[in-house]
Amino acid sequence: MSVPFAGAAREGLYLAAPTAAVRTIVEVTERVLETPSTVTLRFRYPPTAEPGQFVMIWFPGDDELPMSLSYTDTESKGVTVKAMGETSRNVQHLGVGARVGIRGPYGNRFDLAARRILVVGGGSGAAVLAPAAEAAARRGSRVVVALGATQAPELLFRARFESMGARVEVATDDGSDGTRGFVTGVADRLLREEPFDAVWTCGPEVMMEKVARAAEPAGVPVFCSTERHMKCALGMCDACALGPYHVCVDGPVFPAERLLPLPEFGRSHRDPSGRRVPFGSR
Amino acid sequence: MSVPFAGAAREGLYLAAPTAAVRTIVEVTERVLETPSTVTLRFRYPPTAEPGQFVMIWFPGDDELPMSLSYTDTESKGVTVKAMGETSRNVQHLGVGARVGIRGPYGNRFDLAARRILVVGGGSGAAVLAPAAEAAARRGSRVVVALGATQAPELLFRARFESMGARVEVATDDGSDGTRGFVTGVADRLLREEPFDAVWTCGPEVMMEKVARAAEPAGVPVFCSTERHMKCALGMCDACALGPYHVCVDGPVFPAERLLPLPEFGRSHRDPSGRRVPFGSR
Amino acid sequence: MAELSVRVGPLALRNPFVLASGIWGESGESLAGAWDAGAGAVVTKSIGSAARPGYPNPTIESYGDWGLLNAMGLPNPGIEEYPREIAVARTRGATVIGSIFGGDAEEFATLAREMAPTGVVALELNLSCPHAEGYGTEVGSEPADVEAIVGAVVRAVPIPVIAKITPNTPDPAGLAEAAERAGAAAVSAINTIRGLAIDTELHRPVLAHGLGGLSGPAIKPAGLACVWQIYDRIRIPVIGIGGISTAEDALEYLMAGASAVEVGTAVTQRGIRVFGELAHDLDRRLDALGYPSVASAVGAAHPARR
Amino acid sequence: MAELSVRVGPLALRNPFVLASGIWGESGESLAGAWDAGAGAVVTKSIGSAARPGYPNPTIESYGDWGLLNAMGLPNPGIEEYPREIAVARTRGATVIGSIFGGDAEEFATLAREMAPTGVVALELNLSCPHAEGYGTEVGSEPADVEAIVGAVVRAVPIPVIAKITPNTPDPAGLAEAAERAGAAAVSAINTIRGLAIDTELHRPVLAHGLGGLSGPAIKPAGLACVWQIYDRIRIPVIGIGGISTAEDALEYLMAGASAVEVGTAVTQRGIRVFGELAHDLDRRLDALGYPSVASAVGAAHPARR
Ligand SMILES: Cc1cc2nc3c(=O)[nH]c(=O)nc-3n(C[C@H](O)[C@H](O)[C@H](O)COP(=O)(O)OP(=O)(O)OC[C@H]3O[C@@H](n4cnc5c(N)ncnc54)[C@H](O)[C@@H]3O)c2cc1C
Ligand SMILES: Cc1cc2nc3c(=O)[nH]c(=O)nc-3n(C[C@H](O)[C@H](O)[C@H](O)COP(=O)(O)OP(=O)(O)OC[C@H]3O[C@@H](n4cnc5c(N)ncnc54)[C@H](O)[C@@H]3O)c2cc1C
Ligand SMILES: Cc1cc2nc3c(=O)[nH]c(=O)nc-3n(C[C@H](O)[C@H](O)[C@H](O)COP(=O)(O)O)c2cc1C
Ligand SMILES: Cc1cc2nc3c(=O)[nH]c(=O)nc-3n(C[C@H](O)[C@H](O)[C@H](O)COP(=O)(O)O)c2cc1C
Ligand code: FES
Ligand code: FES
Repeated sequence: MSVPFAGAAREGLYLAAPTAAVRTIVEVTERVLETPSTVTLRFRYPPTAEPGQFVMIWFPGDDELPMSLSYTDTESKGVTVKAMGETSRNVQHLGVGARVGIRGPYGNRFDLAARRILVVGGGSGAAVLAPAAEAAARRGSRVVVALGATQAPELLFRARFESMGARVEVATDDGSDGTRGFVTGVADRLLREEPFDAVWTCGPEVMMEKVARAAEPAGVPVFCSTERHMKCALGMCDACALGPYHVCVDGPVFPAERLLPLPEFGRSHRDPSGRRVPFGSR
Repeated sequence: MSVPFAGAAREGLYLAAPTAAVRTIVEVTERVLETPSTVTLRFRYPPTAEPGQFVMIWFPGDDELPMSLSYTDTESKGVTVKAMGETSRNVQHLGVGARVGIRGPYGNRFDLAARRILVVGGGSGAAVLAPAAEAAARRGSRVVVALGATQAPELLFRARFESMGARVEVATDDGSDGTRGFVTGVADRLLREEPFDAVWTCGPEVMMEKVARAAEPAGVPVFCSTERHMKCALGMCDACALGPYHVCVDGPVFPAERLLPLPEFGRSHRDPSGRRVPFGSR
Repeated sequence: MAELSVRVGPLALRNPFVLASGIWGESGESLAGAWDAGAGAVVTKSIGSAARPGYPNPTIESYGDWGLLNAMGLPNPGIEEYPREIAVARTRGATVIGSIFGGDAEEFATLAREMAPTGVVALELNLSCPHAEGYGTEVGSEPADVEAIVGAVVRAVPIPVIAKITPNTPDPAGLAEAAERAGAAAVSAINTIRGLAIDTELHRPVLAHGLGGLSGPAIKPAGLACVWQIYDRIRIPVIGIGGISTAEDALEYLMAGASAVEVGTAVTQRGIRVFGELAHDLDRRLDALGYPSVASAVGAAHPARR
Repeated sequence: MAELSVRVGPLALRNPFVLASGIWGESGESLAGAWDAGAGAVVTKSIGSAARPGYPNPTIESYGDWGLLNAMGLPNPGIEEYPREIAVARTRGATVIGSIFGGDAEEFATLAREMAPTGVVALELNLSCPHAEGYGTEVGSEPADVEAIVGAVVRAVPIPVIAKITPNTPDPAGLAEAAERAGAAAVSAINTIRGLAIDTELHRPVLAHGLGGLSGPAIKPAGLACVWQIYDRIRIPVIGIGGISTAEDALEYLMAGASAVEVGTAVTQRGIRVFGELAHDLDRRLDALGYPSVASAVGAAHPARR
């Protein structure tokens, strides 16, 4: 037997890269405060990773959480963590030298073939979109970014998107920068202004659903980076079930056409016990 | 971890080739009656083997026994089994198509570097000496064989030795062919007649000890292929202990200078319970 | 073409490869997915009286290709919510076996009464999870407890009851005999083997719960030993579990005495398509060895059959 | 340079790596060889009242690099002959621990009385071989039996007694407590895990005896779990055994609560030099992690120590 416990993605969805299932302890080598509520931790982790993939990152004493890799292309990988619940708030205080456990990378990746890409990110969604956009831009694709946040200082990776030569349009809930309101409005406008071959989106599922529906008339394929509660990340425990899929191995990136038919997409997820919980009710 | 359970030979003795520890079931493809009491079974077993090495061969329903490979150089390996106790007697009746289990090859090999080799074989000892002599002859070494048996028809692999171009001198207990008496007498004479770089011997331990002592004055290094009761063949269970060595991984081939100082060489072995038993008392 | 369909006591399965409890078993869509992939039946996640989040992460530790340690902690949506998941799987045609866990005979019986009407073809009782305080091995290690629990469930519901036995015991066959005495239709074995992993760098157990259970190839020898011993001591059928990832593994279990097998960890190595592949490969292997059916290989390694 | 010498109750060992029973343990020269290779002490093969040939071959089945199944069947030269082997090892300076197996407390006590005067520093009682009818697990699975056997030996001989515990039990710590109550100086865990392998081609068990015991990396999680649980429940020291082939494995055991460890199957993977290498590697690893001694790492993963 030679296949490690790596999670085996389903045929017909994207290829997942082979993964390192065994946990490694790494030291945080760099810590960057990206926004008032978001910190990036960098660490040396040699396994190859593709933009879109995530790792299971263990904060000893706290939880182990799925986190997208916000830096994928060198041995110095990174995750960008937004303060949400207890663990992710504690993570904000981790310094250089802190030790965390990493396993992965897991899951599939964004397909970099599209030549004109609209990137729509809300909240910490930019964490996974940035390395993907960077890779696409490096291959010569045109990248346009619609970036949303509650307020101006929370706009994640704005400078990073700009420095890769992308056109960046922002939206804030409070209007402190760019359009006031949801980033979906900006995305709608951009879809009308320019032709795109693909839309990449990550953020609250309700937002992603809106983006997906908006792009339908134009016939532009939308790819959503989804989240579900994760435990094994090996396609086994069923915690991350999303319709017939397991986000950890079949995703996290799905073509919207696979998600839109699912009654739960944008509506409900599952709590750690496996109960179906409507979004926003937690 | 990548080292399989292969047995790990001790430094300072010969190199053992890497071994296949996992058992394979093979079919007997050919059966040759070599002498009235000895049969060769051939079977397809791809792992590389060197002359001198042995396999653990499982006769289902009967015992699993250590047997030298009498054919080592192609995928069609072979063992040559002399009728002794119950199992080896039953083996005489195995036909083509019979299934046996093989693990190995185990142990070390004869060093083929010597240019002039005296081969001294008694009884089934020729089984392991023949492929070694063959390999040496193929490399251009001069091979002289002293072959002993109880009586003429029991002279094992006589034709095989002759067809490799070796000078063959025989001895039989009853004088039915060659010198009457022990093969050690023939060996003594050959050692006086010709210069040799090495002596290879396999047969009853008392015989090998005699050969070793006879070669001492001439200063010719002697290599003995030894036998002890074997169970694991992995250098673990201690069944095959011979002084500080384990025949299964440190041997079966030892330079006589390592064996002669051991009080048990030529005198005692161990039964399956580990008791020390004098030779000839079983 | 060997006959792959099997009978496990009163149950008829289209093939002997059953999805093990705790793998793809929380959602109805996943159960249906395993069925569509070719499983002969699917066992649900073990369901308890109330929703349980399970233990915090880390809940798993992998040992490369030979084993996996987990301490999920019996997360499950609870018996009240879970029937809707079974309904989803049943709508899609799946043969579903319901797994339940409880702290005593009464709780098991109550759960059984709620689970039985959902259309599950049988109930598997989790008497063997090695890392859940008050459940699993803690209530399934003594023959008397097994007999009491199985008996209570058998009396409570009209459908077949399968007792899932722990390997963490000196005498698995004694537990199986207790289940048989109490009226179980079959016994399944094994659950995971109690295990622990320590991170030396951080000097703490890796799993948040500390103790966990080992599954995967490493436990196949233990599973085979349990099935072998149990087969000799009971007349009801045995379902073999533990480290099955190839048809050859499954055949070992069949020959050791299993009438069917459950497959868990292999799903993470080979994907859910493992079910279709196992059935295909077993078919060819049985043909090659001259067995006309799965059933004809059951127990074939026992002396009486040789 | 971390301090490698350890105390295990009354025993002082030059390092924590002890040769496990049944490996290189039949002949005095082999015991001496393991000592010369750097073992902290060597345990003899388990010795019984009379010479025993053990089971016929095949006695082992290998699973590549993660495990090994054996059913040697307790071959041994018998207590009458064996002292001469101990004498050979002692002449060469080895610290020898004598292992014995018996069918009841009386037989154990008799063997102990014969073994103690040979100069062994302690006796390890094999209460845990999983495949020998009438011995091992068959007499070591109930706390009352363990207490009776250990008690009888403790009363019979003046040297320290180590009880070797089985993993094939729901509650290894309960067995360890029984040993402690009876006066054991230490507990060692684990022996092999009951297992079986079947050859499907020949439809029969591979090992001549059928059932065997699994050792090697695959049982490390189980061994760690036992040591972890035992450490929390007794005050006498624990010796960790099972699947140790690297210093990192050993450190896991130390942190789980072992005061020393025994190494068996790794000898077939890495040769007898594994003892020297383990000591060297553990030294470096302790230095890197800032532990001044082996002793300071013992139990380090337990919550009270973190
Ligand atoms: C594939 C994937 C990629 C992710 N990438 C990022 C990222 O790059 N940056 C980022 O900040 N966050 C990311 N998340 C979310 C992150 O895993 C956590 O959900 C979030 O940090 C909150 O964790 P908490 O423990 O602080 O919150 P808690 O207070 O424990 O819970 C708040 C919510 O977080 C979610 N959550 C908690 N534990 C888990 C878990 N094991 N798996 C999934 N969700 C959980 C639940 O929905 C819960 O309701 C990602 C999630 C997934 C599934
Ligand atoms: C490295 C090695 C290579 C060998 N090569 C050959 C060979 O090429 N041809 C050949 O005919 N024989 C060979 N033998 C001897 C062979 O293994 C058997 O000893 C012999 O066939 C008798 O077996 P039996 O079961 O028929 O005898 P039994 O009646 O069982 O016993 C007769 C004697 O055979 C020996 N024996 C039995 N079982 C074993 C065992 N497991 N390991 C070692 N000795 C055992 C014992 O000394 C015993 O006293 C070799 C032995 C060794 C150790
Ligand atoms: C992640 C995971 C969760 C499990 N959950 C359950 C469970 O809820 N109930 C149960 O009876 N067994 C559970 N098991 C045990 C499996 O059903 C099975 O008995 C065990 O894993 C051995 O089979 P395998 O080696 O094929 O995985 C679980 C196993 C794993 C790996
Ligand atoms: C071939 C073999 C023989 C063994 N014989 C004995 C024995 O006689 N007495 C005993 O207490 N344990 C015996 N054991 C068990 C070992 O001492 C040890 O407990 C077990 O193998 C786990 O350790 P490991 O994984 O390092 O091998 C034996 C193990 C093997 C592999
Ligand atoms: S986290 Fe995806 S199946 Fe377990
Ligand atoms: S046969 Fe050589 S040590 Fe076991």
